[in-house]
Amino acid sequence: MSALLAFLIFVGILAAFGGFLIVLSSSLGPRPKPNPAKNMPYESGVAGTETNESRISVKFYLTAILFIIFDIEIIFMYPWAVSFMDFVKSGQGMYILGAMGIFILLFVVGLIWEVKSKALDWNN
Amino acid sequence: MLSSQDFLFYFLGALSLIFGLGVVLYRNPIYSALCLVITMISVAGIFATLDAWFIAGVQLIVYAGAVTVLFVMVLMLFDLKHEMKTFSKGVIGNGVKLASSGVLLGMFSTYIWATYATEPTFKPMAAGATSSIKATKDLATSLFTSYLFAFEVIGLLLLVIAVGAVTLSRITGGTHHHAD
Amino acid sequence: MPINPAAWKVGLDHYLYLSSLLFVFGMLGVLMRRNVIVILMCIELMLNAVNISFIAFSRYAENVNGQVMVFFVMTIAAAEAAVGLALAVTVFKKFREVNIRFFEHLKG
Amino acid sequence: MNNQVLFAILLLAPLVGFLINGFRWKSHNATLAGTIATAMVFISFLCSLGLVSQLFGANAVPSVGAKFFDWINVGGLQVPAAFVIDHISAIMVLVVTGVGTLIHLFSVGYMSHDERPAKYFAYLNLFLFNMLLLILGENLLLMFVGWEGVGLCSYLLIGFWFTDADKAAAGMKAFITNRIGDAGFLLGIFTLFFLFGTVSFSEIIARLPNLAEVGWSGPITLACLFLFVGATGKSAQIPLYVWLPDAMAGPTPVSALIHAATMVTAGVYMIVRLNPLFLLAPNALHVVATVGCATAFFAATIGLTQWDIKKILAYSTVSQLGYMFLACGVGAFGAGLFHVMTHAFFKALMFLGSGSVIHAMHEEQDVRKMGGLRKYLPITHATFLIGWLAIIGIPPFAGFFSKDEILWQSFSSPLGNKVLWIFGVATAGLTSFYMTRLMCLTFWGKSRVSKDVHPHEAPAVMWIPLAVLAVLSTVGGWIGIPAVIGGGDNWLERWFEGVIREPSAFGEPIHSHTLEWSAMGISLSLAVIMATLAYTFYVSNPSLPGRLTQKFHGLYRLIYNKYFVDEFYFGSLINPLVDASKGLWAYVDVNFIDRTTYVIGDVVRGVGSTAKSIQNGNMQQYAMYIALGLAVTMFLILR
Amino acid sequence: MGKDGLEITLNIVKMLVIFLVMVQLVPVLVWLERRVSAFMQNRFGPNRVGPLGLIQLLADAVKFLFKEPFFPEKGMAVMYYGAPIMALIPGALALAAIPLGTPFHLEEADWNLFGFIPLGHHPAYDFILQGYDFGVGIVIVLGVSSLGAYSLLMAGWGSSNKYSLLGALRASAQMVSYELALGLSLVGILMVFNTFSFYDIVAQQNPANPLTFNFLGTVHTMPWWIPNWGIFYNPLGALIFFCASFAETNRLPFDLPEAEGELVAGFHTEYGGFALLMFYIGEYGHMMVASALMATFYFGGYTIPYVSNEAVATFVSNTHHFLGAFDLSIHSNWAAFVTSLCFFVSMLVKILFFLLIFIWVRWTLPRFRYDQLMDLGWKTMLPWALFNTCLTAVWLAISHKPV
Repeated sequence: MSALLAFLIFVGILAAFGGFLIVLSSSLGPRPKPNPAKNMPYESGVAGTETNESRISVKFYLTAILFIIFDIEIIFMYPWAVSFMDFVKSGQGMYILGAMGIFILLFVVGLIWEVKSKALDWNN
Repeated sequence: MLSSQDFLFYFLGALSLIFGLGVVLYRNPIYSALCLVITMISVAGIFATLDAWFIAGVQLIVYAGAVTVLFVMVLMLFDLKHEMKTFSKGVIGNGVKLASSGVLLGMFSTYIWATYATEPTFKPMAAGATSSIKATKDLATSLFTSYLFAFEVIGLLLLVIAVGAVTLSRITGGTHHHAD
Repeated sequence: MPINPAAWKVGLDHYLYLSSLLFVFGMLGVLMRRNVIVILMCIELMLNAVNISFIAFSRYAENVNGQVMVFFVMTIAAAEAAVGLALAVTVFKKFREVNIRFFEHLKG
Repeated sequence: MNNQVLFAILLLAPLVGFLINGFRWKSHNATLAGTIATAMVFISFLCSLGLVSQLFGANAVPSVGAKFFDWINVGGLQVPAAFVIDHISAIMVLVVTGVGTLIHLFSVGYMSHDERPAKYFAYLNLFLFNMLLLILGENLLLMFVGWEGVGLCSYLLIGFWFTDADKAAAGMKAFITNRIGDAGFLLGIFTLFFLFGTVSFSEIIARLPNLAEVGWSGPITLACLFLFVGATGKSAQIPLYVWLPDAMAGPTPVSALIHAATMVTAGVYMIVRLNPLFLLAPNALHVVATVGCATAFFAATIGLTQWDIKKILAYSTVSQLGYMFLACGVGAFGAGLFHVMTHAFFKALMFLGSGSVIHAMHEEQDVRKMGGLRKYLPITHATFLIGWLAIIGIPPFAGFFSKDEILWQSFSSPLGNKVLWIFGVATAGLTSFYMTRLMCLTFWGKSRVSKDVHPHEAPAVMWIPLAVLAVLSTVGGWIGIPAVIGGGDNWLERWFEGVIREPSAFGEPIHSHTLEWSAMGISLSLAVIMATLAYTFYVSNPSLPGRLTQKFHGLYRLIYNKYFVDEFYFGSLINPLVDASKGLWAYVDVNFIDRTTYVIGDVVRGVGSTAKSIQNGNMQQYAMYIALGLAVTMFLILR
Repeated sequence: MGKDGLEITLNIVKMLVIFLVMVQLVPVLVWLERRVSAFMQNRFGPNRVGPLGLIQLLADAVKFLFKEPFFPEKGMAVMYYGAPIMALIPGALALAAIPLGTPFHLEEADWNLFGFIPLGHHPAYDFILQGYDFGVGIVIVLGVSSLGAYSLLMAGWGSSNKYSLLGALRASAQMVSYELALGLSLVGILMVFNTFSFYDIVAQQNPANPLTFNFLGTVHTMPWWIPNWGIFYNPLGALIFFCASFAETNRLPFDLPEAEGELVAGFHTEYGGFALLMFYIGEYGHMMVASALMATFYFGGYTIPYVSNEAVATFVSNTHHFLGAFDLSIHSNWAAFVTSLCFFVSMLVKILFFLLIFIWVRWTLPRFRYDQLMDLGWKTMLPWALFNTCLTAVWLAISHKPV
């Protein structure tokens, strides 16, 4: 019996339960009585002026891009971390330290560059 | 009666194929992105059926958790619901594309059929090797010894990408605008 | 695929079939979709397909190199997605649409 | 510390200095840059001391060497990156690093007000690195690398103030002239490799035949002549000496280091290093001797008439180099190298002194605007005086011994003859004349300094090197005291035993103490006479030179314009070349070559325009091509 | 009843239990939160309905259930309705991957409740107090919890509302930003325990062996009253992990996505009724996951401080004649079950403690401005986490002699 199957079973249960709750809540409640004011997107009562060209700061996706890059660098550190002590015990501590040292150095350089290049500043 | 392993493979494979097709076919890119998420997760499950648990987790973190989030965010930032033409036009061109893909698929499958169909199935993993830390430590060992150079180069590449992406996002417009 | 139950026992070939199918799906998307971002997604799809075969082979040959390769492929894929999306956003800022045909204007 | 490490430090220290200063080349901090550079050179000086010390003492070794790696290994050509210090290169490496250290120190003061001191010191260190390659390289190719490198550095440093068009042009001139010589050197290397199948000095010398060649067409003679062409280029001999006087456009310490002490002696060093080879080619040696002697004499005559203090020193350098080649030509390689060393001392001293003078005179180089500087620059004057005594060959100063050795050898050696000796002595006289003239015009007599210039003594960082060099040019000659004076035999000859062969194959040298004494006396007395003459000319009654120049107007014009050699080169070689190439361009190029290229271009363009339609920027089509290609490839594979 | 069948049934039951526990914990937490906030603000809070207002929650739930269903026009149904479901999944999945007690062994036997109600035959089976045991549980937990951003994005996009979209984007950007610090702060503790398995981590924090520091081969043992907890090995990492987990759960002071002043209610502006409650369930689920991880990594997991696991087991088995009253005729199973129950209780206490801290902090600290938030995440916590990693690595490298 693999844990994966249990995992999938749980996913199924959750999805089913969530759907059931949604259906339940939407069926138990009174019939919806829509009116324009209610259907209007809630924008503090002001009529919504939706345009296709939504002007949202590019910062968001920039943050996501940087997140991806640094996330991968961190992921690379995980196997290093769990096998670190083995290397140390086999006398290769300095080797593994240097191997990751260069990597972390590049990481730090990237981080410093991002900070210097104001890519992470939101207050403007 | 399928064993649980086989059942998992068929289930996840079917899931990944269905939603992979969804990625290709949905007109609305947002739905394509969501299909991509499910494909990624099921591919992670397939990795898990192959006892590559760590890689499965990395697949979850990197692909499902990071890359596709980026896709979805970009799609939401730039409201792309108004996509004129989903597919490239041109009967001949599309015909050729479909044909070449079909030929390629046929060749793949014939090759696999001719080469691996008669192969024995996987040997069972050694006791404890499955879903244990050992596999990850082997991965780490070979990653930091025999693939050390590639690892450092990857670090350099990531640095370059980090710089390049930010620089790209600074560009505003092009030089020659063709409003068509 | 034959119907005799032996063939339903999952082996290496099944994973390879799956991988090639997924790969071709992704390729179709790359070939036929117009939206650059969707094309990038399809590229990710193809890379995943390749990853499946990598892992399958590494499980079959019982050495870990395939997994290391997959590790690298994931990294490259993520980097490619980052840069590709940055490009797509740049093009979008310019043309208000990310149709691949607009990239023709990028030719010298 | 084993020799390999010492060699590595010795070679790499200047390179490190070059890198450090090169990466911060924009810096204006002369003190810091100079300190770094000087320290680096001093480190390599210490290393060379440590290495040379192994050649002395009870358990002395004939040579210390180190092989680092195989540099080139193609077919029959094995070139290891190996370096060696033997009795020849020991002297050179000590001179180069020692004098180099002093000159670096001097530069700290001299370049203190410059725009780009860090760049300057970076170049200087790079030069030293290349010079060390040249000296220590165990084979001709390493020597050639250093040879080219020092040429490059001299080009860079001559044109250091490249904003001035003349100085940039001077750099160009030096570089191009050197190129001609380098071509000859390279041909010589090829010939030697063709002859002996190796480029290593030791192996070449080991494989030499026993009998000397007769006639002019022998391969060794050819090789020696080629090498000598290279030497003329690098060491400013007739006919390629024209670049050296112009090279004075560079900063004065550069002139001292490169164009007096070290680089220009590379040719002599090369010939001395290959002395067994040259001894097999007597005709080539005759050429060397003649050219050297002629250069010495002509340069001395030109030196008589120059007014630019650095130009005078430059011509004296050329003439002294002529002496060295004369020595080599008569087979007295030891004497040549001896003179290289002493000349490095006193000429560096005089150049640095002139630098201090120019520094004091606010970049004024014309001796007519100087005079009477003795009371303003006492230290400079004192040291310059020692240099003067040394160069005109007054015992017991360094110049006397080496010059006298050369003259005597040119008289006594079987390869020498009376004509060479006479010209040598005459050159000695001329040397003492124009040097005395320089002294008088610069330091003695009454001051012709313009009122708005207030000369001041140089700072300590500048006069300390002067003092050290003065001491050296006093005592430097004592290692080679000839037997007739010192009683005992010549220490230097013993030092060179084994590495430098005697021209005994061509007859017995003349052994006669009376003759040696008398030759010595003649040259010495001539020097004194000319010195007094020059003093009377330029101090006692200064109107005399004017009248003399009126009298011998034509000769004076001829000499003053350096025998119109530059003009001759321009008229005979350069302009015809330019005209010919212009003609080629006008007719052949336009009419034939261009036509054909146009036709080819049209064809290519037509093809491209037809094939352009495929490449229409539609990436999905490209992807489709890729897919098709993949399918076809797989079909071909799986078929 | 075959082995697979039994396992699948057991798993389904177990999952249902875990999920229901999670869902049922939410109202308690809500009540707790309201009471605590009331206490801190010197109010009463809900105290009418039932004793101490405990029934208030059921009333709320019922009220939520009977709300009028609302669907915004121009909204996208799939995402609008998928978002709440998606909000449930990651938290629950991650929570189910964390062990809440030692596994206990069921021998092959006939089950009969109270000795006479037969429950049929069952084979031997190892029962784990946990949904599923991955060897690399930590990685899976991180991966699963990184899926949390989708529910926000789906909600923000599904209800085509500027506030929702902006809130969703903010929330997801914030989540990913702090995921970096979170993941990096774990590297240190992973280096200390060098494993990905929760069981190994907890086993290494067993109170049986005291807190020791290894320096250049010589082992220094700390006094007995310092428990053998991960936080003492890696305090800086623990701190960063705690702050980052606050941001991960979008709680105050990091609840920018629902900053009432700026964007009405963030990504769930357009939601009402039980869907909204499901978002809350997801949020509390995240809180529970964070607390459980905190307890497991840094506070000894399900171990009981000062009492070694073996001591607990022996105590229980010594006192089983008290339990004999409820004799199930399978003493060893019973003892093992009770043992792991003790552990479960201690784990639950720890989790509740950290949840209380969550609530306490929420009502204590003011809210950040968004740029301050991002600066804190990228320019302060990420560098510190990196520093922590390097520090731990160097320390371990120099302090351990190769054996």
